Amino acid sequence: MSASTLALIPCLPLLAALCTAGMRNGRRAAAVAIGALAMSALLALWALSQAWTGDAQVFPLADWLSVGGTRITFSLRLDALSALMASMVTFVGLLIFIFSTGYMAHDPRCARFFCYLSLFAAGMLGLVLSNNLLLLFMSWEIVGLASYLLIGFWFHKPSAAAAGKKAFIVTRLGDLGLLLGLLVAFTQTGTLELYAGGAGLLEKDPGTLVWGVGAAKLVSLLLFVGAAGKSGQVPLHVWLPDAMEGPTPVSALIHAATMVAAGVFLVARTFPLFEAGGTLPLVAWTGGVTALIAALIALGQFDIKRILAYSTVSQLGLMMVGLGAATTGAIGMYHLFTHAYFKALLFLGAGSISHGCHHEQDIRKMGGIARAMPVTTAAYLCGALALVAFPYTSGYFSKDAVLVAVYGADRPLFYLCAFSSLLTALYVTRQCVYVFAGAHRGAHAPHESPAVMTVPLVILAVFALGMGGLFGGALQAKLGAIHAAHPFPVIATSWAVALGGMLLGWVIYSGRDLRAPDPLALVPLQRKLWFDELYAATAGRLWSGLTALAVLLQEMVAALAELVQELAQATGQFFSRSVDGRLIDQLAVDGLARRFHEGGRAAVRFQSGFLPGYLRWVVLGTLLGGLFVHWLLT
Amino acid sequence: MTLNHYLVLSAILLGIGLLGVLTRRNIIVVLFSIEILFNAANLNFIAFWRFGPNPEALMGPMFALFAIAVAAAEVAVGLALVIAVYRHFKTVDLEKLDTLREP
Amino acid sequence: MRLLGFGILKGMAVTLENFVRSYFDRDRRHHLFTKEYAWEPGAPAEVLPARADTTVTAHSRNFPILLHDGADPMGGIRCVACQICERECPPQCIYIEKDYDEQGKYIKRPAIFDIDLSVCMSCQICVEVCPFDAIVMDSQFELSTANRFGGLLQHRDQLLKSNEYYHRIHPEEARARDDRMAQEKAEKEAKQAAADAAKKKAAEAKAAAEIAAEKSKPEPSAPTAGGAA
Amino acid sequence: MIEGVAFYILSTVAVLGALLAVSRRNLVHGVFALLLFFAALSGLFVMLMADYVAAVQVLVYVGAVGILQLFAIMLTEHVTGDDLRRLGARGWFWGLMLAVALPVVLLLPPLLNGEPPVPPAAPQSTARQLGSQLMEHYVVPLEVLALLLTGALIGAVAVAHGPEKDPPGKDRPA
Amino acid sequence: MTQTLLNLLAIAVPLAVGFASLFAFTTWLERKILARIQNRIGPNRISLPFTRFRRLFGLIQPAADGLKMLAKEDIVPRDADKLLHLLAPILSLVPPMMVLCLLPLELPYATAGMRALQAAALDNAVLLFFAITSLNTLAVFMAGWASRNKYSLLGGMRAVAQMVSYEIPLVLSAAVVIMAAGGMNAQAIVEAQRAQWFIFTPWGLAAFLIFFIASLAETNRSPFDLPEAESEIIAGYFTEYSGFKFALFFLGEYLAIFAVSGLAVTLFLGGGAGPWVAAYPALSCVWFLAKIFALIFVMIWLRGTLPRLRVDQLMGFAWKFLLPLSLLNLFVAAAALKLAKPWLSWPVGALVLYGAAVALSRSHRADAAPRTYSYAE
Repeated sequence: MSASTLALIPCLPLLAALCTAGMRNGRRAAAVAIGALAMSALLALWALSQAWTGDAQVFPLADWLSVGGTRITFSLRLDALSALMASMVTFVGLLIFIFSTGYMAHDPRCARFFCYLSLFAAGMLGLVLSNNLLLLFMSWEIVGLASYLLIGFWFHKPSAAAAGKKAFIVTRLGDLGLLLGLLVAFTQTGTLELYAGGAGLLEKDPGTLVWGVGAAKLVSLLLFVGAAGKSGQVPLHVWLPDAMEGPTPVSALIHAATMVAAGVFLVARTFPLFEAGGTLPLVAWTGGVTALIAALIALGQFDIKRILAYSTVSQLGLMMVGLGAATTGAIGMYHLFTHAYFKALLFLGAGSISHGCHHEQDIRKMGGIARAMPVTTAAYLCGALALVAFPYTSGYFSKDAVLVAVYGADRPLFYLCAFSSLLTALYVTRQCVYVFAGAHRGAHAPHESPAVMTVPLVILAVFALGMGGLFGGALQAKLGAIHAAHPFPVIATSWAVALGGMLLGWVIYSGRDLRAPDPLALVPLQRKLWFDELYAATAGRLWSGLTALAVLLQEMVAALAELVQELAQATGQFFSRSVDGRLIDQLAVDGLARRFHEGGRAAVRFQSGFLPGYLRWVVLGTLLGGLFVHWLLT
Repeated sequence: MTLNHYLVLSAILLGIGLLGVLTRRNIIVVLFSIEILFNAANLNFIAFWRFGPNPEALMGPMFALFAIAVAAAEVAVGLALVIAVYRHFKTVDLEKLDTLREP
Repeated sequence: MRLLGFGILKGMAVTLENFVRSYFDRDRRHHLFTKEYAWEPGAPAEVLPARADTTVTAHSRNFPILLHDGADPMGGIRCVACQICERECPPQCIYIEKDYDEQGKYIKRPAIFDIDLSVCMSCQICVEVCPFDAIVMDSQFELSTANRFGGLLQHRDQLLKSNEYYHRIHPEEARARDDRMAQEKAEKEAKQAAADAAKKKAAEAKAAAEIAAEKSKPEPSAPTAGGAA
Repeated sequence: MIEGVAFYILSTVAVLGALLAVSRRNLVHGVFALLLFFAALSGLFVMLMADYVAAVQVLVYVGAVGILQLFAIMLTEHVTGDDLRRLGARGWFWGLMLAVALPVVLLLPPLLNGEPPVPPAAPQSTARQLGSQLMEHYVVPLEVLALLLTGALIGAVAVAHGPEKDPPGKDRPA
Repeated sequence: MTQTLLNLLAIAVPLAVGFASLFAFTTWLERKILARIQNRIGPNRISLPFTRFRRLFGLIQPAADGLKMLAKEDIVPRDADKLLHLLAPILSLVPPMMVLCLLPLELPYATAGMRALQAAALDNAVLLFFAITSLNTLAVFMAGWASRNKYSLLGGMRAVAQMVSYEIPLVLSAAVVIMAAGGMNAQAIVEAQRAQWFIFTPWGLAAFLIFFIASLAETNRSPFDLPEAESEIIAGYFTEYSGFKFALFFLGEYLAIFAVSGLAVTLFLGGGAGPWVAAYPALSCVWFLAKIFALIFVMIWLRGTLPRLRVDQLMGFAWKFLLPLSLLNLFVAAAALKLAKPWLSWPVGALVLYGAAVALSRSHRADAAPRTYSYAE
């Protein structure tokens, strides 16, 4: 595996993005995009096999910048973590690409859709494989751009455009943190390389103090802010539910499997910094709080995709808890992997359902899908079970590992996580009852989706169920997790929570007239705990105040410029009229010229061209000559 | 007839020649007058030679002959010029020939 | 010889030879073809010598004249004023008026016969068309007059010349013309004689017929046709 | 005696000729008056015993220069003086004054110094003597004169020739 | 005073009357010879009135012409230049008259004792001769100009151009003889020819031919009579002259012919020399006149044969043929006189001169060629 082949993995989708940029024919664009991603998937698997057997390798690519002493070289890093992530991204991406060829078939701008998807895949892969913080940051930005383009794909819908902008700005805040962290790290250590044969960022001890806080603590804190922005942790999570405006495959790809995982991956990748900085408890608690709040809000939602969005936020919170609580990043990453598959499944299922119900999103207008769309329903249920962490599904193994880690580290946090897991089970069953049970409440009868959409669902379903059991142990060991015994109370609580939540949900919702108001959907929950209004009130007003200030400043500067110009003109006038005019023109130049002119005119009168006149002067001359000679002689 | 008679005569002829040169407007008349001047001079040469100290030196006639030859050449070239001027300026009036510029 | 100036010398030689031989060459002298005018100062026009070496020869002809036989001009005049020549003359320089006797009867003679010599171009057409040989060409050339206006308009009396004069200036032509006239006269007389004889005969026949008619008067009226023979 | 009369006749003819030449409106009359003046002068030369010069004067001036001026007149305008334009140039009065002043000034020395010595015996100037003098003493001026005359001849022809009237076109060989 | 006048008259009158009568005779002679050349008789009809003599071979014809001229009305154009119109014939008559007195009518060495017929034995006779004949050009111009007639002016200008052009070869060929004779005095020249007439020397013959041709042109005779030829510009400069002024012109022309041929005789044909002069000195005058008439006969003879020359040919002939030839002749004569070996000078001189003549004529073949005219396109 050489550097160039490794570099090919992100470059292929980038190339595909460039090719499809100009295309008009959707089908051909899709083929190009899928082909490219399939190639990079194979390469990723080859890289995984190498990483699985060999040890970590660093592949330097090229010098990005060499100014004075500092040299910034780009390099890629191949180790278990990056290989796993690369293969997961390419595999899930491939399935979603195939799904979206059907979903987006009759959209006029289908080609551009695939271009954006390829761009997103390239960015993601670049991020995952990079060994240089700057390269990571650049890919991070490409992913952000791709998400903005994809969310606002149907830009003719004002809500989609607004959602795109909202997502972009909020993640931009996070990125700011990442950039500052990057800069601080660079100033402190002089290099941006994560692993540079000993001289890397992670290998050096950034012990010096900056602003009274350890460098590592500061950098890790800033990096966590970036991660929180991208993964939608509490203060910066508001953009994720609105991102549902984009087409369903987008939500699936970005908001389920990959993009949101980027934040978690970043924390995992730079885990030693966090450890050194001691910010792990902060990470954990942020994750826990996010999980609780998201779960609560999910209960109050009636849009099928929005419920799933909030469940993603809460699961990410759990991942952060996994990272913060455990001694290695493995636990969180493991939950990330499993979550990627069943959450992608759920999203695709939701897409297929809404596709079947003619783009109906509101669960209150659904119902009776089980009978109309059997394959989708089956696949969907497998995903639901995994989400709920039904015993022996992939979700159960990964969430259990997280709970074990938390149990050991921080007891109250354990109880918080358990309660949020309970809520998770509750809103899942609520959703299933609304969607599948009873009679169809929508206007049109739903119909089963075509094969190109149901086949990926089935594949994902298989993975959602089997992933945990088969690979669980090997995956954790690979990622560096020490296999501790599972204490009994943890196992008990997880079983109880899962089954109890389901039972509770079934009790509340089965048999009810689903058209009546939902008892659990309390008003604050429906209004998403007014986060948006809160932000608007604070940041919005602050921002408009700032712009007003800027306008004021600008007018002051213009006035100043006006004044200066006026002054310059006045002085110029003065000089030109008085000094130049009178002194030089009159006296020295024109005056002199006039003197010469008059002199010349006087002389000219003599040369009149009057020939007889000339002759007379000649004769006069001789006359005077004669007289003179005569005078001489006498 | 004494030398003074001839000198007076040639002076008169000189005056008449000058009159022609200085007052007439027509170039050709000016050329005539110049011829008169030439002849007046010749007359003086011969007169001085005739009444001069040593006539055998033949200075007078020799000078007169040369003067006549030169005068003939002068007339030839002068009139050629006049013709060229006339062809160019379409006039022989001295007062109009007041410019060297191409008319 | 292509010598320079040789051409000029050759030319001059020719003229010199011509000059010299014009004096000495016997035959050359004879055909010094420019003839002198046959002109004797003061000699009357009549006595015009028809000499060979003069310009006036038997064939020379200048202006037309009228002929008359015998001595009396008006008596023997041949012209009968038939005006043919007047019509035929190209420049129309002939003017004729017939002569009438007291009773107004046309007598075969021109009262006026004028020829304007200044117009006549001596083409001799009048001579050819004249049926009575009354007009012929004269060789007299001394006709210059001082009077510019009427001088050259010759009247009948000036034109009339005797046939004998004609014989003198143009002998052969005159003789030929007289012979022809005589011959014509003879033929005419013969014809006349024949005509008279025929008339006489007819008269006798008519007389005999009248006599026969008186004898047979008592017969019924015979057809008159056969009467006139 | 005869000589005095001849002198006065010739000089009056000369002066009259010159005056007429200068003052006539009709240039042709002017030229003929000028020729008369030249002839009178040649007569004066004969009286001054320079008969060779007199003959040359007649040959050159009366014969050639006169004809040349006639040709010049033929080629220019207002020859017969029938136009009524004024005769003199502007400011002719000054010209007149100068024309009178210069002779007077030039005559001052001889008139003031009185009568020159009595003329010696009449000098003999035959063609033979002149010829020999020319060839021996004045041979350089003679050659220079030859050059001058040739130059003048060619120059005059070149100047007066003017543009080619009938350039050697297709139908006239160059 | 009167004595000198009488002397002058004594000389002038015989000359004037003699040559005037010769003039009449020459006109008769010319018409007769021309006639004979053209196979005709010539004037022979005029007879003296009231006398017996009939026709006298036309001898009375000139008298008749003179009378006719007197009788003819003398017309002067309305806007002609009256003064000049009158002056021209006089000016054309005076110079030949004056020149005649220069001619050495009799042999000086033979008739020493007798009264010299030569009017003025001037030292530079030949120079004066040419000076005075050049006045003739003036007369021609005056005639042409005074008659205010375009054709006569043109004819006059042509005549002037011709006479001016031919004056140079004339003078140059005379210069050869002056060089040979060592002086310009007519008698001296005749004296120099006592041994051998100059015509019998190569350069002399060439000079004589050039002189003769140039004199033809100078007097507007025969091949060079373009200015007054009837067929050319009407009658040249004396178109507007009629009556006696016209006769004066003819008189002037014939006197000029006498003068020029007289000069030719003195220069080349040894003046009055001839057989039996020693015995009867008076005979020299007869010989002189005889030679003059011989030349005149040749002139008339030429008039009878040669066609008239065109203007450009005429001018070309003068400037491009005669002038160079005469200059060359000057050199040849100088060389011959220096060597003074007649047996050598004849072949060489003749060869050189004839060769030059041929070369010159061949190089100017274009001039003689028929002229190509460029018509306005």
